[in-house]
Amino acid sequence: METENSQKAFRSTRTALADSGSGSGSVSTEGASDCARSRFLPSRRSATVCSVEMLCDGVYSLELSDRYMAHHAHAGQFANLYLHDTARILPRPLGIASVKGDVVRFIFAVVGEGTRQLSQARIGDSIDVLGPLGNGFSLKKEGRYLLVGGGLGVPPLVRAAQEIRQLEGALSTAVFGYRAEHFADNIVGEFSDSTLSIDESEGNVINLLNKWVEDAESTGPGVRAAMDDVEILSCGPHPMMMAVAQWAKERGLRAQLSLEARMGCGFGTCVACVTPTRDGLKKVCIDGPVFTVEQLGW
Amino acid sequence: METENSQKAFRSTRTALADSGSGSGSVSTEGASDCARSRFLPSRRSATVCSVEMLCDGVYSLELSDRYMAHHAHAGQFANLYLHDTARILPRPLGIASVKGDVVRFIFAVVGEGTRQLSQARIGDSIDVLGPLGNGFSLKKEGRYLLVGGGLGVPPLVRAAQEIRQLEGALSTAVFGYRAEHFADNIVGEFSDSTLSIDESEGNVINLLNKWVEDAESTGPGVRAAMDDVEILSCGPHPMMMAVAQWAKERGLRAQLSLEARMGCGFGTCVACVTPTRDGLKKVCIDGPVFTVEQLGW
Amino acid sequence: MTATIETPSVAREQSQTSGLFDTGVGPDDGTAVSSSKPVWKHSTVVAGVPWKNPVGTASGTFNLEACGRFYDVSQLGAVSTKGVSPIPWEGNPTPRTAESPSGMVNAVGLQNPGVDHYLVDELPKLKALGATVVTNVAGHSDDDYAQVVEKLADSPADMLEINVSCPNVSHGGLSVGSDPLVLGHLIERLRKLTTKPMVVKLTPNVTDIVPIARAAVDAGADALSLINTLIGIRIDVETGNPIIANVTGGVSGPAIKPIAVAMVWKTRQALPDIPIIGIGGISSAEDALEHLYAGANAVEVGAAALLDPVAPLRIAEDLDALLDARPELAEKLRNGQTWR
Amino acid sequence: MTATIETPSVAREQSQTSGLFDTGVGPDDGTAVSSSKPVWKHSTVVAGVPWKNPVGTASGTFNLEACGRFYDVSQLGAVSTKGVSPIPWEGNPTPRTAESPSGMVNAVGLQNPGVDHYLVDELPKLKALGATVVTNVAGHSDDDYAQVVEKLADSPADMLEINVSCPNVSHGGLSVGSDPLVLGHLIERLRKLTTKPMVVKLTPNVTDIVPIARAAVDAGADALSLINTLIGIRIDVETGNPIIANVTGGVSGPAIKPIAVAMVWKTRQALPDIPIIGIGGISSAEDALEHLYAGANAVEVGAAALLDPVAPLRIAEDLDALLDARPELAEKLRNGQTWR
Ligand SMILES: Cc1cc2nc3c(=O)[nH]c(=O)nc-3n(C[C@H](O)[C@H](O)[C@H](O)COP(=O)(O)OP(=O)(O)OC[C@H]3O[C@@H](n4cnc5c(N)ncnc54)[C@H](O)[C@@H]3O)c2cc1C
Ligand SMILES: Cc1cc2nc3c(=O)[nH]c(=O)nc-3n(C[C@H](O)[C@H](O)[C@H](O)COP(=O)(O)OP(=O)(O)OC[C@H]3O[C@@H](n4cnc5c(N)ncnc54)[C@H](O)[C@@H]3O)c2cc1C
Ligand SMILES: Cc1cc2nc3c(=O)[nH]c(=O)nc-3n(C[C@H](O)[C@H](O)[C@H](O)COP(=O)(O)O)c2cc1C
Ligand SMILES: Cc1cc2nc3c(=O)[nH]c(=O)nc-3n(C[C@H](O)[C@H](O)[C@H](O)COP(=O)(O)O)c2cc1C
Ligand code: FES
Ligand code: FES
Repeated sequence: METENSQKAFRSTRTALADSGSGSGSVSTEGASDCARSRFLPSRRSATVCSVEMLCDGVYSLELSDRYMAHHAHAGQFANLYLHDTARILPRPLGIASVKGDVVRFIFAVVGEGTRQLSQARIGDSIDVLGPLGNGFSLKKEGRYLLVGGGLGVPPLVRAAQEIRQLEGALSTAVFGYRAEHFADNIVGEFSDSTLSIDESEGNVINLLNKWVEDAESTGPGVRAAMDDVEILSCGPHPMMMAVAQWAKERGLRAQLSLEARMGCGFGTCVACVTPTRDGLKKVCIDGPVFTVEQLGW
Repeated sequence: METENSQKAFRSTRTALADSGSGSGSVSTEGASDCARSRFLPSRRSATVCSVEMLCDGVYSLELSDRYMAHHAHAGQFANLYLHDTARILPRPLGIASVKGDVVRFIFAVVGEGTRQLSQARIGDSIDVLGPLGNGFSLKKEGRYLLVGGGLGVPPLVRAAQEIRQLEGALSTAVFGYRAEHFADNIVGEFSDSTLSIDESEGNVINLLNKWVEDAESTGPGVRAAMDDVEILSCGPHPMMMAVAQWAKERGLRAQLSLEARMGCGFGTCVACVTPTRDGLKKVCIDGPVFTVEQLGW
Repeated sequence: MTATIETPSVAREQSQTSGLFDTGVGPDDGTAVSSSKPVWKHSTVVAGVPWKNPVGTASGTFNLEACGRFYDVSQLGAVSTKGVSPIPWEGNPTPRTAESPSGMVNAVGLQNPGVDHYLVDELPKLKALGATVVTNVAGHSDDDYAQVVEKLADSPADMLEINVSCPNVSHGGLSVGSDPLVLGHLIERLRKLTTKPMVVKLTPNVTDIVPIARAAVDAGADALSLINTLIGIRIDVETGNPIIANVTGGVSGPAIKPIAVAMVWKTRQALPDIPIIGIGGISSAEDALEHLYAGANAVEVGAAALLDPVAPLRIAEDLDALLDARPELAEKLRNGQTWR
Repeated sequence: MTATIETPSVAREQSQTSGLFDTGVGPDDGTAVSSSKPVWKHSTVVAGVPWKNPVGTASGTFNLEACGRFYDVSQLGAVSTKGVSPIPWEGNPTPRTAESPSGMVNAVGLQNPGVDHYLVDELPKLKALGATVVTNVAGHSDDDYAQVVEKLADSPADMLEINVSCPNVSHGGLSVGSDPLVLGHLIERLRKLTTKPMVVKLTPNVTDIVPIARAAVDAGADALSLINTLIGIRIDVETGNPIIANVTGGVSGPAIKPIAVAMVWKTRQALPDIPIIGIGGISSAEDALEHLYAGANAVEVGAAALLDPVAPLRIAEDLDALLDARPELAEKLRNGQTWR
């Protein structure tokens, strides 16, 4: 009987973690530990679904078990998720929202057929992943971070809060703007030192930021010195980030912004995801997604 | 946010059974019972998986709940099953193996990626179906049927045994040839009056048929009269059916053969599945899959 | 525009007599879909011919006997019937079809019972049902096309669709649709034989579709339909041989959608006024919208109608709803204009 | 044929310095894949150049800095690098990519840092790793191509691959690859500038690929690679506008496989002796076999390498195993012959 299985497009192969050292073909491979000089990053592999939860209408939390990613994911990095529906070949890049043991959490909105399919995953299913990818936020040991997120830009900031919590002298304040339901306040609240949030019916994150400064100033002198320590990490819709960048510049604050772009690969090959910077076009997927306001020249 | 969901190819629509009378668009429809003169066959729809069982290495039984199909499926008819993987658009035609209440059973071998995906279905999953399709076996109230099946040709003969069991004066003898494991003997044994089977290490169905005649003749006179009543229903690999047709002709027995063909639609539109007959090219999917030896001119 | 309501009695009868045995399959248990008094909010008009809605079936993927059992085919914008030739054609050897990623490859070879049979059988039945009929015309030579068009001139067909993608003996085995001069010559000849709206169906297997489209229009085409299938081969890796007996076949289905939309777009840019029927990879109303936004006046559904017989009607229904939210596009289509 | 073993030290270094921040991603926990002493059983040879195995990467879907972090790129049959132009090109505006059924549409616009940068950066690094390098050449005019080829003539590149699918000013904005005369003229000119094996990469957007292929061969091409992408458009049905800023893009991925295989087949039928690199829709070893059975000497993997960086190596490994069971095909490939 004839085989038309030539269509098994993009099956996930040698999972670096699951079976490192065993190639599917004839290339003889050795245990990774034997040969430190020839080790490589794990490529596309399948990860197991640990939980799927609807946070609010159309917004989901998805936990995947992937040891490598869990142990290497920095705040601001993302992962490619791939669909079982092999007609939809492109990756769905999602920010890494938090890490617990070997498990990585994503938070995403259903905006199209791909995210709809991801939202239908069930515990025990496998989902192909690649990552962690990209350059995340740069965090210093000390300082005060304002995590300014809008809508589905909040996931990488949740991870930032989680990492900052582990730093000795650093503090984080989540400043989140939602369309409607405040779906991530609880989640970030586990890690952030304080959380401010707002939705469209009430105002926007700039209102919150202004309020935060007012409150800080009203606590008395020393604020100017404290402000020197403040750094903004932001992710959200383009217009929001433009406003945040402006706000930061007016106050002389450092700001790192995480951008979105339509991606073909997510790891620096296809040159689909470029954004203009002061050093010319840069790839959002590998040079970013996090850039400083200075780099972007915003 | 832009929608690329224009790719939701082949979603199953108005399930005739599930929501007859409610169009997804603007066409106002009425309850089917209101308007007898404008009723149509149910089109592609989704059915629920009731069980998946491995019968032997690479051979599976799959039960789907579909009221319409269960109530209309005749022996020799088949159904189109469609895959969730929208890159694989063509139907996988499978013979209807048995019916119980609202549930239809299929028995299939994993021969390629499509059947592999079907074998991975889990209880509660939905699978798109269309059918029953085609012209099945023609059964008379009385008579003795030899159900001669080879390999994955046995499923429609199981259904034939089931239907014959319901006829007053008819008897069925299953004569099955397998490659190795006798995976359907139990299943057909529930319905057939007797079951003979053989595998490749032992011989073929022609051996069995010869033995059956010998045994019949050894039971004494009246055999010739009894042989007038005998009709063969057969489904299996092409060479086997050629041999069965020959065997039947030599003995002046009627024989109905169920053919296979590569299909584009399965319901008579695309003209992909034709087979030569004495009346010219006929469509296997709608004029068949069952043809008499005379029609085929074999 | 209100659609006419027709009892699909012809289709009914057919479904009961089509096979060799009584299949036992019939709409006799009150479970099948019923539709009556459908009201289409958004119609279109193609080369002066009103379509109830902008969705038709593509040639070769519609057959009254088969599809009429599943839905009221008169509810479609139009039905384009299987290509008819002057005499019955046997088509190609089997296998005639293979799967390809998000597509299928077919080489049916235009098997059809010929124009005379069509004129006494499928066409009158379709007209009795109230369907808007686009009669697809096939030929292996210029004379073939001329003979068929002549016979159809006085028929009740609403439009003719000249399929110029078949390999053609008058043109040394290449398709007439790949050479502007040869095509212009053929269409000029056919133009003299009929006053019916004549759609020329173009092949995508060309370097530049614009000169071909222009040649057809200059020679008298009233509208263009595009695209036909792309040439493809699937190989069985166990044997090393092509799966399809004819070796090459035509690729259709979702896979070809971006290619089809690009051809509609380019043709529309070059020829702002010619009515265009967009074809290629349409299996949802959103797919249809892509063609319409690229500049088509209407669409035809091909492979998708093989994978779900009611797909064209479902797409028409869904599109009717989507056009509610797109009044500007709907208005243009209604008036025979296009988005671009 | 035994592959050389190289420490991917260059790629290693790059992965640690490629970004603006330290990503914390590194092969530092002993979990990543290791490969040493791979032995390829089935090699091939293309225009006299030995390939360790019949699988390479397709141009534009391989980048050392990105891919070298994931696997030992020297293990591939060859790597075809991103098209290089005489001076750096900025490429098209974004978005540059969209999904289509079983495919993707891209309009990167050949953004690249130019041939001079390539000569001091990517090429020496690849050669240091031991990779077999096919240098893909882009141009907007005949002079562009000539300049690049001249600069590459003395480079360590193993083969040149002339991409004649780009819109070309010397040819009024159409691609040089669509006109046999214009193409022949260009290739003749380039032939005089280099003795390196020269592969001409053909576009599928033509009526008949055979006269184009023949023109390239007659003008001195040592091999052909086919196909490049098909022209396509995706439209955003919310706005009615194209998703890709450039409007049209190139369709690649599984969707185009049957079309690509048909072009390889036809070219092989017409030109029995020219080495052919089959490209288009390859994402498994079985897909590669389709191209090889159609008459290709080797293949290049494109879109699939964007969806899994190690896909080309995985396909090479799987193919090596599949060729065990196909000694006749393996033997032909090893000797520079083909199945058809
Ligand atoms: C670095 C990065 C991190 C992201 N993190 C998150 C996150 O944490 N949570 C979240 O909800 N969303 C996130 N997004 C957006 C998310 O990738 C898209 O919403 C998702 O890809 C949409 O897929 P779809 O199939 O549902 O939509 P469709 O529109 O059907 O997708 C079609 C194609 O367009 C691409 N696409 C569509 N929208 C976007 C978009 N906004 N950005 C990039 N590509 C897009 C898809 O990846 C796919 O290739 C992130 C995007 C990037 C680039
Ligand atoms: C009327 C009819 C009844 C059938 N009943 C049964 C049954 O009861 N049990 C069973 O195991 N098999 C049956 N078959 C065969 C079954 O349809 C194929 O095994 C199945 O389609 C293979 O799908 P795949 O994706 O695994 O294989 P692939 O080879 O990957 O399929 C690729 C394409 O080829 C088609 N195809 C492949 N093999 C066949 C074949 N033998 N016949 C028709 N199309 C094929 C597929 O439908 C698909 O379109 C029947 C076929 C027909 C025509
Ligand atoms: C099985 C089959 C038969 C076809 N027969 C014809 C035909 O007779 N005449 C014609 O003009 N086009 C024919 N076509 C082409 C379709 O009408 C249509 O142009 C093409 O399939 C692209 O549309 P799709 O992607 O929606 O299938 C046929 C297509 C298929 C799949
Ligand atoms: C993002 C991208 C960039 C490409 N860039 C080039 C290029 O620079 N030069 C070239 O000759 N082909 C280029 N191609 C075409 C591929 O090399 C290949 O011919 C095509 O994608 C078909 O193969 P596939 O279906 O395996 O992707 C590019 C393709 C993609 C997807
Ligand atoms: S997405 Fe491919 S380079 Fe960034
Ligand atoms: S499979 Fe389409 S007519 Fe039979």
